[in-house]
Amino acid sequence: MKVAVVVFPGSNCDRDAVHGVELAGGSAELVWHERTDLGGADAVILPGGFAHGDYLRSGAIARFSPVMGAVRDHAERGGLVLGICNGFQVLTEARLLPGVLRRNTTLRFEHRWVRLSVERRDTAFTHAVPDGLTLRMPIAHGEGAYWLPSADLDALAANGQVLFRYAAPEGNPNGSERAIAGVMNERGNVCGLMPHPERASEALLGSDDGLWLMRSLVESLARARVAA
Amino acid sequence: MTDSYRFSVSIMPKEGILDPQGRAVEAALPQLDAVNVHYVRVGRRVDLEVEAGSEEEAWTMVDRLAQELFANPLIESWQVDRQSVTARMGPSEK
Amino acid sequence: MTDSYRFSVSIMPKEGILDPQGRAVEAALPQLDAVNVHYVRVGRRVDLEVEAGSEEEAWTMVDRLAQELFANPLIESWQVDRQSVTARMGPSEK
Amino acid sequence: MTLLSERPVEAPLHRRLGLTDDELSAITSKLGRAPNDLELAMFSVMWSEHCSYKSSRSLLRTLPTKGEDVLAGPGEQAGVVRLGDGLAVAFKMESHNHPSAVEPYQGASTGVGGILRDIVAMGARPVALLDALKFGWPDDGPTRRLVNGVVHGVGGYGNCVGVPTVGGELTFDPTYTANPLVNVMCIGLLPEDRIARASAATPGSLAVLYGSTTGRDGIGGASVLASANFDEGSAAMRPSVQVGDPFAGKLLIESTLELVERGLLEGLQDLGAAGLTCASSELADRGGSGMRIDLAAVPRREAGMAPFEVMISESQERMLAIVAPARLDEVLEVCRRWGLPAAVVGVVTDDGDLVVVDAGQELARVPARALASESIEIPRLAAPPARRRAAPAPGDTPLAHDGLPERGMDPAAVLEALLGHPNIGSRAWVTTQYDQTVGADTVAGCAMAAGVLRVKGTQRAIVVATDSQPNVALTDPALAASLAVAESARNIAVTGARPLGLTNCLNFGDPGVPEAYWQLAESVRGMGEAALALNIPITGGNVSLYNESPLGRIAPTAQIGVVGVLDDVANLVGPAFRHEGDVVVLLGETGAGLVGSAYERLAGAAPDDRPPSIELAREGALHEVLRRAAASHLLESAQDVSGGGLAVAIAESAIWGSLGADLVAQVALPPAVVLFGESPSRAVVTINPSNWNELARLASGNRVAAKMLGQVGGDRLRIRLVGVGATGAAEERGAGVADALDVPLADLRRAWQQALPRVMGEA
Ligand SMILES: Nc1ncnc2c1ncn2[C@@H]1O[C@H](COP(=O)(O)OP(=O)(O)O)[C@@H](O)[C@H]1O
Ligand SMILES: [Mg+2]
Repeated sequence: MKVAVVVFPGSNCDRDAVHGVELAGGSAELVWHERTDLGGADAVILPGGFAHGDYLRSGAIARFSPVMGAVRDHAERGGLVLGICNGFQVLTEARLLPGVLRRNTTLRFEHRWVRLSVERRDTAFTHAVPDGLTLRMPIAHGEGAYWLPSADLDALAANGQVLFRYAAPEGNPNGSERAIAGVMNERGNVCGLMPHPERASEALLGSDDGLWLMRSLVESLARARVAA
Repeated sequence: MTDSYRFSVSIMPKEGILDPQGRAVEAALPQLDAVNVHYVRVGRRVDLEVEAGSEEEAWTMVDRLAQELFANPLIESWQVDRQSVTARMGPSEK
Repeated sequence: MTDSYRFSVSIMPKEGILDPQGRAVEAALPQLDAVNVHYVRVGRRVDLEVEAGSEEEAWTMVDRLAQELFANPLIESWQVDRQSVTARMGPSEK
Repeated sequence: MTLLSERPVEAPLHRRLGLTDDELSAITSKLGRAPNDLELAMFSVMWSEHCSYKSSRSLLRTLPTKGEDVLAGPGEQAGVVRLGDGLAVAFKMESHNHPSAVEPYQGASTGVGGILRDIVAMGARPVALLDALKFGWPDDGPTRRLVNGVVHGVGGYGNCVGVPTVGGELTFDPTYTANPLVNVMCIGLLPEDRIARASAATPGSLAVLYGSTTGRDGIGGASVLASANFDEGSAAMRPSVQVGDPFAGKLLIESTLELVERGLLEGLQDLGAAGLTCASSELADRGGSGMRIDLAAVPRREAGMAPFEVMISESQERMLAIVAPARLDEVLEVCRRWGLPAAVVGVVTDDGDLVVVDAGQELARVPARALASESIEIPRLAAPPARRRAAPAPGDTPLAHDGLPERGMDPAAVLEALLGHPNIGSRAWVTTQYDQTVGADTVAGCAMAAGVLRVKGTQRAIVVATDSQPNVALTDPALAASLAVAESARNIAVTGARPLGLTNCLNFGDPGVPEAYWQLAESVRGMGEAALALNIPITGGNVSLYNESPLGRIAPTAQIGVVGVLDDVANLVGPAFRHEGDVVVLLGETGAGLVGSAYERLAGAAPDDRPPSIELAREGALHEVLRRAAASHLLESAQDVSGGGLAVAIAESAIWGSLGADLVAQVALPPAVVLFGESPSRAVVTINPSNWNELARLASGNRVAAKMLGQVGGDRLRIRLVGVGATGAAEERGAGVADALDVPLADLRRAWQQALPRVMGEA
């Protein structure tokens, strides 16, 4: 099983993502954004960072990178796509995920350790998470306030597309609607979240809760292999 | 043969969508004793020049960029204005 | 008794001052096959409404805010435009 | 031409460029003729204080720079020390004070960009940033805008390029009101055997300029800003502001590291102050060669730039690489892939001259060495101020009075006030705006006394800290510099790590003023003595002079940065209390002297009081004990005693661990000194009771005092004072003994957390 980690100019969590996948027992390789294929990878991670500087609007330019065509095809074939932080922003800009990530209501970049409640444990991205565990990991972003018109928010919840919410004691750090920290598409194969599981995959670094998400991804690929 | 057409695109938060930046500005106004200022909205402005065979063609290009790149239609509205090529904004006259 | 005057202030990087945003956008345009687009500059736009006894008074207020609050005269130039009160930017017609 | 039209037309050109008449004649004799305007402009930036260190070089020569693990020392663009496992760390600190005063956001962010490029230019991947910031009291709009702008700017660049900020310092003092200090430190990681050198040794090799295009940014910045008295009022002093482009900066980092890793470069230097003039002349000078620069080849951002503008432009995010002709295509391909403009702008020659040509016409010819290593030095006059307090000699008897001038003060109230002080309270208001964990190596970010980064693929961790003592420096600059070195090193030692090297940023006033120069000279002396005694090589640094404003001169500020290594990250000791029942131990002895302490700021000090003294041998012994104790897993927690004294150190450990303590302190000295004095060479550690004997033996073996203070536990902090000497209310009542300090942890935490939001008017 191989995971492609896309490198946009300005990505800065690409190597961290590879490290996270490897800690979870998977293998990963970096894929430059000008490529039009994913090098035969079974899953894609769009990592954190500031793709193309993110000056205009996070993810606005990255969605036009050549590699995004391959990512879209991969998603349409049902392949797994995980967007972390800036990667989540890119996926929403590319309309592969619903919603918008707006400027934090604090109007500041926020680096904080937060806690995530996992709303569903029966997905490709969360099945390994032990019951009842809330996940502690850091956020580091200036534009992470999840937004959708409230009617759509109801639908999103009803469809079970809300995967993560910011939880007590730290709570909602950026003004996200309904404390949403991560969502997936209707089909359940594309997921994005603002917090950084790859930075919380070792106890030495303060938490290894993020490893549950990396494991879920890697093990999902293994299963798919067996099934195929 | 082509001509240069200059445009400015204004991208503003849609009506009815909360604008924290505008709020922050309003909150700062009293310190500058500017008490009679309201409805502050903060957005972006993008100036650019398009080489095109016709003004029509230039407009099409700008509209596409505004819609696909400069603005996120979910939360932002935009407006394109044609400018005279000479009117690149220099230091303010004020 | 006072009236409402509506303005929009455009704040753009001064000529000669590096505009990283404009550069990043320009560098990305080929990916949107918008090759004939040049001189991209990215700035801010602030819309606001001023209560004042006269238009004169309103202009004075906006000019002051533009200079002291919205723009950094060292690196930015600005331009104030009067707008009809009705003309609050709604969703784009496009 | 901007620069030339800036000053009154009457003055001769060289003066308008900031050169003295003596300097002009020195230039003339070096050239054997009168320089032309372009040459004069090049000399003016290269001979500015900023680039030539003409006032400070003679002082810096006295510093201890050797060490068996030093791979690159002063003179290189950053120090490099051996880390182990074939790896090395490159590190350096630099100031961006004046640009930050003019435009806080851009000034701070280009400051970060600049120090990052110094590290990258050594071939190292930047892995951590620290920012040491000094402002006036932030209770007015302008200062708050300054604080917000600078913090936003530091984060804006560091967050975007993906280098974690893991430490720094934040100090508010009136002397910085019109002249804030922005000192940024960067640490990079590289293989020992792959250090990039800033030298052009092979005639025929090509000079490739890559990164951003060249515009008029910062024209006159280096010469005018860095070598003229800074004065808000005079627009003439203002540079055309340099604007940072962190995105381009990130591309520059990645492309440069690829070029170095693939061995495509012979030499490399970043473009900073004095731009192309500095990079080309220094590369040639170090390589004992010459260089011929063709202006027409320089990629521009603006039309109509004068030759001198191209030569001294400080446009950011640029590098000058020396490339063998055979490797050129590969180099250009790498730059293209990373989307960076690149062009061959020159060729290395063997005549020792830096030659500037434009369209085939020779515009300037100057010996590279005359611009660089052989730039002038200025002997300066040093004179101590008329009145100043002296530090007590080591072992001097403590002063009689209790150092608590005003009455009715309860120790708990003093502690709350100190924890709520903007110079001591929680830094979260700042540090939550910095990405501290990108890179997935941050073991400890901006929270403990030092930042800690594990090194992937090894057991080791890099440990970094920065400190300064401006308040003591107002009284005794030499002592203050020694104290700052000691505190930084102590911040390293409490984690269990050993120091590898020291960098620094010397922020002072006009060296032409004897008292200001004395402050500089004394600080260098104090820093050198401490570094020598603690055996820490000084591998580099930066000098920022003319930190003055119409409001006066800043407090002498020697900002010290120390990098250390923890050979086994498993031995890392943190500052937070960990278990109920652990024993709290004070290592080291409390000394007299409240001058320069946070407590003095709050309560004032007696007229005959002084700063605490330092005995460097004792400081070193303490560090040895801390390291040994950590290595043999004796310590549950360790925290250095610094700002706010013993009570604050204990309170912080309690707050971070959410555990109180019940303690007893012997007061042989005045209670205020015991609780809040900032005498050095002390640490508060907690241990499992069963480890007491071993710790005590270790301490006494190194002649370090070890006193049991009590136990960890509960939700209150309680410190009973036994022995003679009462303060405040107790003394009012005529009690012989001071009131106990007794306060709920919750109250302390609230005060500590609110310190910055309150002073910034956000709470
Ligand atoms: N401007 C800053 N940026 C980042 N970290 C900072 C800054 N100021 C202080 N810190 C961090 O906050 C903590 C407390 O700072 P300080 O009181 O100076 O600690 P110490 O007294 O142990 O040196 C340290 O971890 C320090 O690195
Ligand atoms: Mg400190």
